[in-house]
Amino acid sequence: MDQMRLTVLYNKQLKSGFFLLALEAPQMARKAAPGQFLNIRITDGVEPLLRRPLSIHRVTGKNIELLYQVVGQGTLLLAQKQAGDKLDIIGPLGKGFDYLKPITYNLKPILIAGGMGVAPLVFLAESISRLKPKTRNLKPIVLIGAKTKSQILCRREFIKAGCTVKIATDDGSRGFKGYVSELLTNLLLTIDQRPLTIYACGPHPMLREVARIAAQRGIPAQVSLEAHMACGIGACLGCAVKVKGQGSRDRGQGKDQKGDFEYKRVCKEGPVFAAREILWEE
Amino acid sequence: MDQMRLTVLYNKQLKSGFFLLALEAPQMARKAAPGQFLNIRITDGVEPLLRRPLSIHRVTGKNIELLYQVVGQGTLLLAQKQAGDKLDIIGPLGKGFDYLKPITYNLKPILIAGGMGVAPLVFLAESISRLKPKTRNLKPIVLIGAKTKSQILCRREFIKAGCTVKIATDDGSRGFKGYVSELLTNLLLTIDQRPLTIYACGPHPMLREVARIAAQRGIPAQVSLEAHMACGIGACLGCAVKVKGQGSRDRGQGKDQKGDFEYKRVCKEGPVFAAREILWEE
Amino acid sequence: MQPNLTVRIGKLKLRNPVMAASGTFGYGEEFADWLDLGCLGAIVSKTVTLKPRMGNPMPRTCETPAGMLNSIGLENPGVDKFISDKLPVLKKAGVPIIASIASEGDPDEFVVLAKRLDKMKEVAALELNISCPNVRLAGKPVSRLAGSTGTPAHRHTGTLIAQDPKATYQLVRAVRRVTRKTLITKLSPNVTDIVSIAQAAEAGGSDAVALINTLSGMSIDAETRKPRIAMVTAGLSGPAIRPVAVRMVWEAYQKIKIPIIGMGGIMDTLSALEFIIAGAAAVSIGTANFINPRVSREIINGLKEYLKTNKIASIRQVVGSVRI
Amino acid sequence: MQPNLTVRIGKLKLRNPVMAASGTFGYGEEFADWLDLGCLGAIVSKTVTLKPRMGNPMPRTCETPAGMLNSIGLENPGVDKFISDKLPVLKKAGVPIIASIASEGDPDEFVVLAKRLDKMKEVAALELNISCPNVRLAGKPVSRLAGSTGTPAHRHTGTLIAQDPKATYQLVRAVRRVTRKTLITKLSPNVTDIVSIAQAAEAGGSDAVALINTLSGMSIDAETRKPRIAMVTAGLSGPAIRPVAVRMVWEAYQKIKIPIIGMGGIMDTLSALEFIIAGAAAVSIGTANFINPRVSREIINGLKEYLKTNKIASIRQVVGSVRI
Ligand SMILES: Cc1cc2nc3c(=O)[nH]c(=O)nc-3n(C[C@H](O)[C@H](O)[C@H](O)COP(=O)(O)OP(=O)(O)OC[C@H]3O[C@@H](n4cnc5c(N)ncnc54)[C@H](O)[C@@H]3O)c2cc1C
Ligand SMILES: Cc1cc2nc3c(=O)[nH]c(=O)nc-3n(C[C@H](O)[C@H](O)[C@H](O)COP(=O)(O)OP(=O)(O)OC[C@H]3O[C@@H](n4cnc5c(N)ncnc54)[C@H](O)[C@@H]3O)c2cc1C
Ligand SMILES: Cc1cc2nc3c(=O)[nH]c(=O)nc-3n(C[C@H](O)[C@H](O)[C@H](O)COP(=O)(O)O)c2cc1C
Ligand SMILES: Cc1cc2nc3c(=O)[nH]c(=O)nc-3n(C[C@H](O)[C@H](O)[C@H](O)COP(=O)(O)O)c2cc1C
Ligand code: FES
Ligand code: FES
Repeated sequence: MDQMRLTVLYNKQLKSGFFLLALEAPQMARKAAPGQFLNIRITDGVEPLLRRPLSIHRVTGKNIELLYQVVGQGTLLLAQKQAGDKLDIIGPLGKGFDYLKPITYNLKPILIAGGMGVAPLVFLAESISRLKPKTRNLKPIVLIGAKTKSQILCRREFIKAGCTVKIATDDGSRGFKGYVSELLTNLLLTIDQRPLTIYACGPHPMLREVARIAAQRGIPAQVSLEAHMACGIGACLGCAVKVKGQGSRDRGQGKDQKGDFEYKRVCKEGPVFAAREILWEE
Repeated sequence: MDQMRLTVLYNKQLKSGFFLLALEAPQMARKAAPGQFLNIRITDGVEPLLRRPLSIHRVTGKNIELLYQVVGQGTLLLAQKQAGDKLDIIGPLGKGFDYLKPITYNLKPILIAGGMGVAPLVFLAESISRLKPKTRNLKPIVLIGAKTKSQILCRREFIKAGCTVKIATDDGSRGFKGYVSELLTNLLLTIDQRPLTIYACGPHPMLREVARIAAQRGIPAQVSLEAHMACGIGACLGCAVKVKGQGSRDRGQGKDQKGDFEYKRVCKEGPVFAAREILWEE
Repeated sequence: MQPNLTVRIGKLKLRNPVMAASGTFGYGEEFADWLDLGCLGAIVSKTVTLKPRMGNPMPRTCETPAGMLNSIGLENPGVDKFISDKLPVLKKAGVPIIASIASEGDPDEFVVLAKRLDKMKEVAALELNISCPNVRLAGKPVSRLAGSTGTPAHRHTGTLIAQDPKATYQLVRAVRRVTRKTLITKLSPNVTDIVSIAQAAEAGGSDAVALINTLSGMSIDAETRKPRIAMVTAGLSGPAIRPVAVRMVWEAYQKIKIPIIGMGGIMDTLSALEFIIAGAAAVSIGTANFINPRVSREIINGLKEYLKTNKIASIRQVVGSVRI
Repeated sequence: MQPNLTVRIGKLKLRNPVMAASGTFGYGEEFADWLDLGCLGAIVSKTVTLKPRMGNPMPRTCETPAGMLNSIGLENPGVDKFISDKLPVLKKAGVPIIASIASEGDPDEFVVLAKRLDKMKEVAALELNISCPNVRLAGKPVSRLAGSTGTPAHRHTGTLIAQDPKATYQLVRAVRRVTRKTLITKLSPNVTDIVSIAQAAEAGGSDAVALINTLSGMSIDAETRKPRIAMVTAGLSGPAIRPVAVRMVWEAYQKIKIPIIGMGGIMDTLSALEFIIAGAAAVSIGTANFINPRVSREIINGLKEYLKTNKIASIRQVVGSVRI
């Protein structure tokens, strides 16, 4: 992992509130794996104080692209950066998706994105596509969930990477009307290809639902989690997630209503976890 | 006094570290008097938290010009503003120079600027010039003190306003070698015109020296002081300066080695004070 | 339906819960250019002492990360001038005027001040400033500290009344005996246990507590090695201290029944709401007045909007509504 | 001439006064990618308890103006794992390792922990964390708090050892009896009088005091009305608290003879110098590690530059050199 001042190549608004930022980052581009993230220092000052984690959206040659939504002060300031500006970046960080083994085992990938969850999944789709799965059968199906038509992102990128794309919007303004998890349920009823594997990134309730569905049908699933991160490098223990107890004595273990559990660090052991590992809570 | 979001017309670097910023400010321009200042909110956030006071450097029609040096975070951020940006500004604030009466009394003005002290004095010189003093005798003599040649500012503006300009640099790279207060002493030895009056703005030690010289020769002098300002509008009592006790019972009075004194607010009763009012300390 | 912003503090009924904090609002007049003073819930005037005070030597203020230090030293014209010159001006605002008072050493001065101000109908309530970190007096000769030329060696001993539950109780009780006006006791955050002090004020008969006053802090210019404030230590205010203030409001809210006036780093509607949700019946705006003299008005409007948007009839329903 | 950065803390001689603060530096390994750990003055490891601790529920951190709140809850693998797994890794850094220890309720655990770690030659010194605001235990059944599922109702009573001079004295004394290693006592800023606690630690036999731990704070999301931290209150760190920390270092410096390790919002060389000038013999870097993992190295170099520029032979001449 590196800490570097990288040059912004461009930073353009794709849709209202959604930006695509490219960095010249040959060293990080070489090491990056889908599902990993960069931790970005937005300002040299204290406002905001902490870095902001963003998934690696795409790797194009020596460049890394980030896709982000403006939701607060940090992303607002980031949106004001211009080509030529320098950003202090740490990365690539975290453990990404394990997609090599599933391909070897001929598991057909289903990618499920909720909202900004598309960001790391494009990198994943492109990485799978670069493996050139021989059978069309192993090309991913991508389910994109968005609030409304105008917030659907990256459809074209997925298609270019050889994926089949299906869309769900909360308001039905495009594609299936409803949650992307319902779209998944429908898909699983109709699809006859087996075996499958699922990769998902999106809001916590969506991931929980996807995990439930996957568990029910015995489909292996990997989910990319979010947590508030103070350090992003495993030092502060602030980004804990409850995973099912595995007898590990490395950290303490606890009990709650749902049984044994322990904490893992989203920034270090994650952000990608096996869905069945997670102790899902309301 | 107003609080407004004003548009930056331009913000250009004059010399390394020195900037000239113009604001479209018809209302404030109308009210502004030389020696007054604007209090500028640099950011909507907390870094820096407080406003920054800058003297009104010039009024050109509906516009106000500010001249400032980058010395810290606030001025650094200010230097990054661009034409079209908006700035939240309060002003005009404080009590400026009283130059009308001295002109009426035919006192020849001597303006003494140390470092950034030129900023308000250009506005003063231009205001005096607008009064069209009939005799050439009443056109100001301006003494500019700077560390070195490259930091001499506003010479041309003063000349355009009809002033005679003399220069002192600490390193002798231009004009008199030494402090501008020494230049003043020299001037007073040679000048035969009387009566005189002095307006000075610059670092505290310079002002103290000017006040001493003026007192010795019985020349009335006005000085523009600086103090760290939290509010700039007379509310916090943070910007106090010791003035000689005048039996005022409005605030408490104290005693120190040098005798009775009371505090006045630099932002409200100042920043311009009669030099003899001030209780000068080391 | 217009949401109801009125709140009660003792005998006072405020039209809204947004007040100007003592020492940060001058005597009102300084803000009249920017703000219709009549919009405020109340104005707390700069702390007044029996005799005039010069205040402390300069520099008195400096900036810190997301905050500022001040050591004004309670500069004020004394209670006589306050009554003759300042009260009539303050009164014009048309909102309740809360007179903040402090002693310069002898706690009896609080009683004398309270008696004098009790007679003034322009004074709606009294705030006992027993927590100013810039005058530390207990247990030392008053004369050495009240002057403006106190030398550093004398500065940092002594505790505040607000740092001792017993002293707080006794002082509040003594003042309670001489006035029927609404009494607010302003507490210091520089304590181990804010709850015990708040309880002492309540037991002494205070109608409300105001918290917090500034945190004691210090800043040094590493280049010159000099403290950035002449009096060395000073009071920290502004957004930096907000988490401490909100925590103290919440702790006190659970243990006392009298209303709490919350303050410390309130900059906007959301930060004002933090305090109210934590348990403050009203809020005071301090440092933010320096940065945006219109901020109180903006917050009052913001609170109104918040109630409307969330379909809440009265701000009182929000008080202490934190979801734990 | 190379300026002399070495400092003494008890029996320890550090090559420079810049240490990594407990809980903010993992077990060192997390930073090895960015920093030659060998450049540090010392590393204070994450506080370890007798038994493993799960830590607190999420969310555990949030941002505040120029600061952050954390309520990790002393997540750690327990002293056995610490000795078997973490110490060998830490040791590789090649700098003095200071083991931070805490009890989960029974103060005797400090003694047990000290005895165990006293035998480990990899441990250069012990830091007694008697000030973690995220575990409040005194006077309550340990079992109710040590678990990770403590319910909010249990959270906010009890005082810290570091909030009581007597308890501080007794604890330090008890540990002093069982170890000859250098003892550092880490104090809490959540006290009325830091001096009395520092003096108690000194009297108890501590070789140094570390100050400050985090200020107790709270933040609420006004939209959801929920606390931003699951455990409601949490520890405030970062630049926001620096003025409070510098003030406490200066107050303590005037009244104790043992060295002070200063911390609280140090972000760069100038802020490290603030502490040293105020009286800190060494400094610890906490939150800044999260923002810039290389910051310690930058500060060490910065201090060297400062001494050179100002022609000062040794950093020790700067300690407490504030010009009042
Ligand atoms: C591993 C990881 C990868 C991420 N990848 C992306 C990405 O590729 N694109 C993208 O747009 N965002 C991504 N995020 C979320 C992103 O980090 C936050 O949106 C960002 O930090 C918000 O910063 P801010 O200062 O703009 O908002 P803040 O002012 O910090 O917060 C504004 C609001 O944003 C929300 N928010 C803040 N932090 C987070 C967070 N960590 N997770 C979820 N919501 C948050 C909260 O609701 C908060 O109220 C990722 C987060 C993680 C942990
Ligand atoms: C009434 C008034 C009028 C002024 N007019 C001008 C002007 O026309 N042009 C101009 O360039 N400057 C002017 N100043 C000074 C200007 O306000 C400061 O330089 C500015 O606030 C520094 O802000 P900063 O954030 O860049 O520096 P900071 O980070 O705040 O401080 C950096 C350094 O600047 C110096 N400094 C900070 N504040 C002041 C201050 N108030 N006075 C003197 N030195 C200070 C200190 O040495 C400090 O260490 C004026 C000040 C006052 C009070
Ligand atoms: C410059 C200044 C002067 C103050 N003077 C007083 C005072 O005279 N009496 C008082 O009770 N509080 C005084 N305070 C404290 C404020 O009323 C308030 O309690 C504190 O600043 C915290 O609120 P804030 O962060 O919103 O400023 C003063 C604060 C500042 C910044
Ligand atoms: C996430 C986090 C975890 C911490 N954990 C510990 C700890 O385990 N033991 C301890 O003594 N202090 C702990 N601290 C406190 C720091 O060591 C330090 O005292 C405090 O953060 C102030 O310094 P700073 O402002 O530089 O961070 C922790 C601080 C943070 C931010
Ligand atoms: S964010 Fe610090 S450990 Fe994960
Ligand atoms: S700066 Fe506040 S009174 Fe002058």
